[in-house]
Amino acid sequence: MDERKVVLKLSDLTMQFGGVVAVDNLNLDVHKNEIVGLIGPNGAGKTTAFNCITGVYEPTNGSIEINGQVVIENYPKGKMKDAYKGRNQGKYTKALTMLPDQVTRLGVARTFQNIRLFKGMTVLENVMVAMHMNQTASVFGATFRSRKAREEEKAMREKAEELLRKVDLYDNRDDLSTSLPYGKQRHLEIARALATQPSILLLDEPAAGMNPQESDDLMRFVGRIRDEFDLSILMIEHHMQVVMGICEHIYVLNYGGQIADGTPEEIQANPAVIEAYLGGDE
Amino acid sequence: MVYGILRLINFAHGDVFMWSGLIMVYLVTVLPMWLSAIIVVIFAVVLGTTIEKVAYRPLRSAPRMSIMISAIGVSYLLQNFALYITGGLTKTYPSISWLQKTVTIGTATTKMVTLITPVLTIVLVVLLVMLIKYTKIGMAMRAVSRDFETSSLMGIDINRVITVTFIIGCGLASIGSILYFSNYTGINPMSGAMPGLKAFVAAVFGGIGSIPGAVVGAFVIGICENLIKGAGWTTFSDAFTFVLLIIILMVKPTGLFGEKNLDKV
Amino acid sequence: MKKLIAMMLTIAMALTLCVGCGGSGDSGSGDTVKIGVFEPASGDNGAGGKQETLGIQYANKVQPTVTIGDKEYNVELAIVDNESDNSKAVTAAQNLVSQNVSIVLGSYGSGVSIAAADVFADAGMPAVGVTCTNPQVTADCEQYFRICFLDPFQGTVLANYAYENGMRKAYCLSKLGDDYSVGLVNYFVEAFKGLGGEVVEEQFPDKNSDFTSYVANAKKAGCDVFFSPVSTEAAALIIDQAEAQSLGMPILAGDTWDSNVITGAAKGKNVEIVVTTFYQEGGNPEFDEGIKKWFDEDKDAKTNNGGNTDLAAVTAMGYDAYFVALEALKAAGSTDPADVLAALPDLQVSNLVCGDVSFNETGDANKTEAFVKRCNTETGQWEFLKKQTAE
Amino acid sequence: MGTKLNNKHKAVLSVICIALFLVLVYLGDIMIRPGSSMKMLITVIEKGSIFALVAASMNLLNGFTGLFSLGQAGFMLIGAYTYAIFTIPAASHDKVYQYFNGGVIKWSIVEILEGRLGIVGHYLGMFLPMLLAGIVVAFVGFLIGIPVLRLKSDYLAIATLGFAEIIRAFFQWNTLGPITNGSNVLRKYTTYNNAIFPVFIAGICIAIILLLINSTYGRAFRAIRDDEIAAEAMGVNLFKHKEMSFVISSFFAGISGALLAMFQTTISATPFTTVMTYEILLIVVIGGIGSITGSIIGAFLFTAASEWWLRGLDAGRWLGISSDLMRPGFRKVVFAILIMLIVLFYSRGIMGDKEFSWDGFFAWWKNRPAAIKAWPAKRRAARAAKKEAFALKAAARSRAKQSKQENEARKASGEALFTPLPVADHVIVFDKEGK
Repeated sequence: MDERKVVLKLSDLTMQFGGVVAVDNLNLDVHKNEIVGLIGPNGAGKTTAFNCITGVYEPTNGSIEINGQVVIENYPKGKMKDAYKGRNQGKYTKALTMLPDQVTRLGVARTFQNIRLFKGMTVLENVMVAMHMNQTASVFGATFRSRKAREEEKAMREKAEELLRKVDLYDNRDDLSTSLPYGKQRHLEIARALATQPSILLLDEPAAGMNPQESDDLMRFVGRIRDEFDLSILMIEHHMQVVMGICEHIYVLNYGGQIADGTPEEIQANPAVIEAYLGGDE
Repeated sequence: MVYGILRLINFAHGDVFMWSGLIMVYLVTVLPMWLSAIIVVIFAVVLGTTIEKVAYRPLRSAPRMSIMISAIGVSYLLQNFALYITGGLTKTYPSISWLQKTVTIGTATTKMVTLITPVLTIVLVVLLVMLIKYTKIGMAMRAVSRDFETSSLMGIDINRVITVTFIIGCGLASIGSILYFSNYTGINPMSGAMPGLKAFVAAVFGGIGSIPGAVVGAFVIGICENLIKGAGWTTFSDAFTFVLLIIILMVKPTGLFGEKNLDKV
Repeated sequence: MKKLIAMMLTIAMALTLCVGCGGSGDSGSGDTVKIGVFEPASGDNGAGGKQETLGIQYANKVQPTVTIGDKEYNVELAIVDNESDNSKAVTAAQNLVSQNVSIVLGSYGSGVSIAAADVFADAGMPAVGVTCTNPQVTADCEQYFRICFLDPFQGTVLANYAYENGMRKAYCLSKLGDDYSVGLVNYFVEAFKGLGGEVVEEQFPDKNSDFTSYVANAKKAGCDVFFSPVSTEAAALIIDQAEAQSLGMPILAGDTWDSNVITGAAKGKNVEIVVTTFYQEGGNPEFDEGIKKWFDEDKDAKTNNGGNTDLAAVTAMGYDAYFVALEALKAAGSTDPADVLAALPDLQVSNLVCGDVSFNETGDANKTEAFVKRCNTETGQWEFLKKQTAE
Repeated sequence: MGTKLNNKHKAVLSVICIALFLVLVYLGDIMIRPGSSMKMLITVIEKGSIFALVAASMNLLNGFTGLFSLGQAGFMLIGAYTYAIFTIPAASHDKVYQYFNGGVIKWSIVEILEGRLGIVGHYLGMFLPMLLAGIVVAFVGFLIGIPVLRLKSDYLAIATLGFAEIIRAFFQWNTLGPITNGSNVLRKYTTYNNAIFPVFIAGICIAIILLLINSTYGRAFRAIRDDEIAAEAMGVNLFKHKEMSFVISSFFAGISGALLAMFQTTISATPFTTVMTYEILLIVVIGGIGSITGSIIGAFLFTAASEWWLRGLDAGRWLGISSDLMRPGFRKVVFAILIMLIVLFYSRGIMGDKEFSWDGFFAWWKNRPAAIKAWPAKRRAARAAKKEAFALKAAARSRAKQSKQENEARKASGEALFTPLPVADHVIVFDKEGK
């Protein structure tokens, strides 16, 4: 198996809304500098898993480890105790929750399935917002432009511009984020996620709505930022040539359940996956 | 109802309530009582729909704040216009004989209207809930209140649904005004403000989008307020309504019966 | 379309700007002297304010000119609405000052008068309070005079009347935030307790419409008089609830209840209402009949009076205030506010509708007695009861 | 002047303009005789600057952080009372607190400091209570924020409106009389004597708000306004930042409350009703939600229009037109109509969400003549577009009616309305070429 350190570990992750089990007992590991793919038909629970990792939803059962430390854990409580349809009930006892911004502070950044840029702000400001959490000036310092605040502001601006150069958005840094073409907005969202200096990057369908040429560029871009920023990446994607081309390990979800995981070649040959995607021949 | 569908706090609702009372005062000098009552209801409906057409429809896509301001503007206009027309003096509401007969139950003496109002309210609410649940227009209203864009994609004529909502909303408001003013017979241009605000507080308290919730909310607030007054804390009776509201919002952010909507990421 | 509206708006604004500053240019032949009318035309006291303005407007119609020194002046009224709101009162008062009026008649409602006192003081503008009874209006403000009696006087008169008629326990209801009713209740309580009476005090919040519990509390406490000197819109609701729950005790109130709204609300109801006020219809028949004729002629005046020709005491006081102003202008011999201010302290004005006016050192009127009247619920008219003194 | 000025130029230019304005106001207040009608201009500038500050503080909340709060009147009330209570001269305490035998607090900060430091003490004595007013209101805002900030937009609006009403009832409570004088008026506290004071203070506070908005915290606030979920995902702690914005906005509302107290020279709790909050909200919307310069312009326009220009409407003579329609009360009706017109046709407000900038100004100035020339053409184009859209809609409606009739006919003749989809017998998986 992979000898690199496990940076992100999901154990028995289950998310149940009322009667529907959106994510059923997902076990997933992401190793240092590994690009892991998470695929599955629409409604398989991929984005819900993302939302559990990033603290937007509280998982119904199971735990999430970041850099070897359990940060989120939960077990069915109250009404859910008997309504719980998933497995491993009682295996988890602690109730640890985390707000999305705390998860981001741990170095887990994310992008969104449908683009969520800050409409009222320019491209540069979008990226600089993500750096806000790392600056140390107090609100008074920032308002009255203390020396430390001014230096931090300058450093933030330079780093943001450097990031924008990487996604060649530097020249329209003062345009409104909504004025960018669709592909560019995707790149901006990735640049903004990088601005939080993450160690783990969660990409939610980065190549959605892109033509083959654009998704190729994106594929190479993801590879480049993985090396340059020493990241480990977990990616949800439908474009098979992107997933097969770049992911070292792939997990396949269907109706919330985990039906297969392995290298791209194993996944392509795996009958369960083919059946889930193309429907079996009666 | 209006809030459930348009997500707009209709500040002008209290003033439509007041204007129906005012028009009743003028009409009754000329027409018999039952005829003026009907005309008042029609008047309220017409006023409500014109407000919707003039003040809210053009702003359908505008930011939420400006629709709110337009509602405040309409309320400002109605109040000041009433002040300008009537000279601001309190008018006494015509006494509807069978409504204002004093009746004594045990030791408490009160007017007949205080007995009739709860009964009539419940009847009207039942009718309304049935309309919402079982008629086509009711389903359309529920669809529009759930999601604006998709229901228009499904071929529901948004404007017609909203106009019908205003017709029902203002019609009920005018009926309410007849009951309210025969119990408290003093009307002046400002008397619409507090009932309007309390009605909204009751709707929020009962749970947005649920009509029985609003009615229960209103009953609870009305009863608690008088209990407070009875207990001698009179200075804080109005402030108390807001304390009650804030406590409920802390415990259950979408009110007693409101359904919890999880915003999708 | 949008651009058109925007263009129109900006033009309208610009036009009003130049008129705004050219405001002082007065039309009409011959010299004119301007009298400021500082009254609420909107807000809670809008109704009372309009009735007071009616008195002044009628007086202006009766006597449109005045001879100051040797010249004949047309008298012009500069009417300003202070919206019965302290924050608006300051700008309204400043507006009057900048229309360089010679004297200001103001305001119904003590709160706004106090708020404007400092503006008039800075501008050295003489002001005559018409029906504001709170002592703080004239206290340490030499520019402010007054032709009506004060709350302490009216409170004592009411207490004397109550005590003399065998009432020993009073239920006092005032409005939260309304310094007039709170002040009057304070003085009434002081005087009534002084006479050995017992008192139950309560307050209702602004814009409250449900008085059932207050009436119930009064009955429960076993009081024998219901004292509530509040504004007309609350009064109408109190009367209605008193009748619905058969209060069973007389209702006592101050000058704010002296209006046709109360007689209208009390008509045909078994409630006993007794009110102290400045003037009672019949005190000066020639004035009563004249103003009623004017109400019938002038449609607007009638609507402002609530649609009928009943006379409110504040209208009579407004009428007197106008003539006091004319006398002050004559005594000063000039239209300059400073001279008028100098002439006011030792001014003596007689044969007025509500009795003679002279000022003491703090600028208040020397008034010895108040009219007391009862509301005859059959005819829906006020009936003169007696004159009550403060001894 | 079409060239782009660099930042230093622009900074110098704005400083000069502001300084000029301040000097004008200072001289204006001294020189203009009380009688002349221009004095009204000074009063409007005073009141306008106070409402500009409170509108800017409300805009910080509603326009920049997306928190829809209607509690501004309650905060101004606390600010006004805090300032007034501590600055009533010891001598006149008995006269002011007449029913509460002089009230509990007998001293005044102004007198204490003036005794020691003379004229400097006088102004310091006025600054300290004003600062205290801000701090007290900020603290109250902090307390109110904890329960309220978890609510979504409309609930937050109603909850804050509720708190403002509770605060007002609290300050009118009789048992609190010794401190707040209950329902009676607080007066005789020290006020400023020149119009420059409120304009200067309001100017400094608005400058601070602008600095805050252009700082990194300002960006965090705007991120929360644009998309809460994305902001949280980018590491912005929602509750901390919302609470911070709420507290700062309450602080400045407190200061403007103190300034209003000084302007009014007498304060009571009655005028601080929801109507005042609505008026502030109107100023924000007219000026432009999300633009501080818009709030400033909105404040001056609003005050001038309602308090000065439209006054004639009540007195029967306005712009030379005089009609008996203009009875007292007509002014407010016209004002309400004006507000409706602005909100309906100008819903983004005068400045939209753009700040005043010299480049913007010059650009506007440069192509204004061109804009006027192009205006008729633009109108014709707009009218043509509208006619065309109307035609399209009519065509669509007739097509719909026509297809309805066809369906009716077809249904009448018994034909099935919907033809079932053809079922594919063979699905080819589209594989990637050249792999």
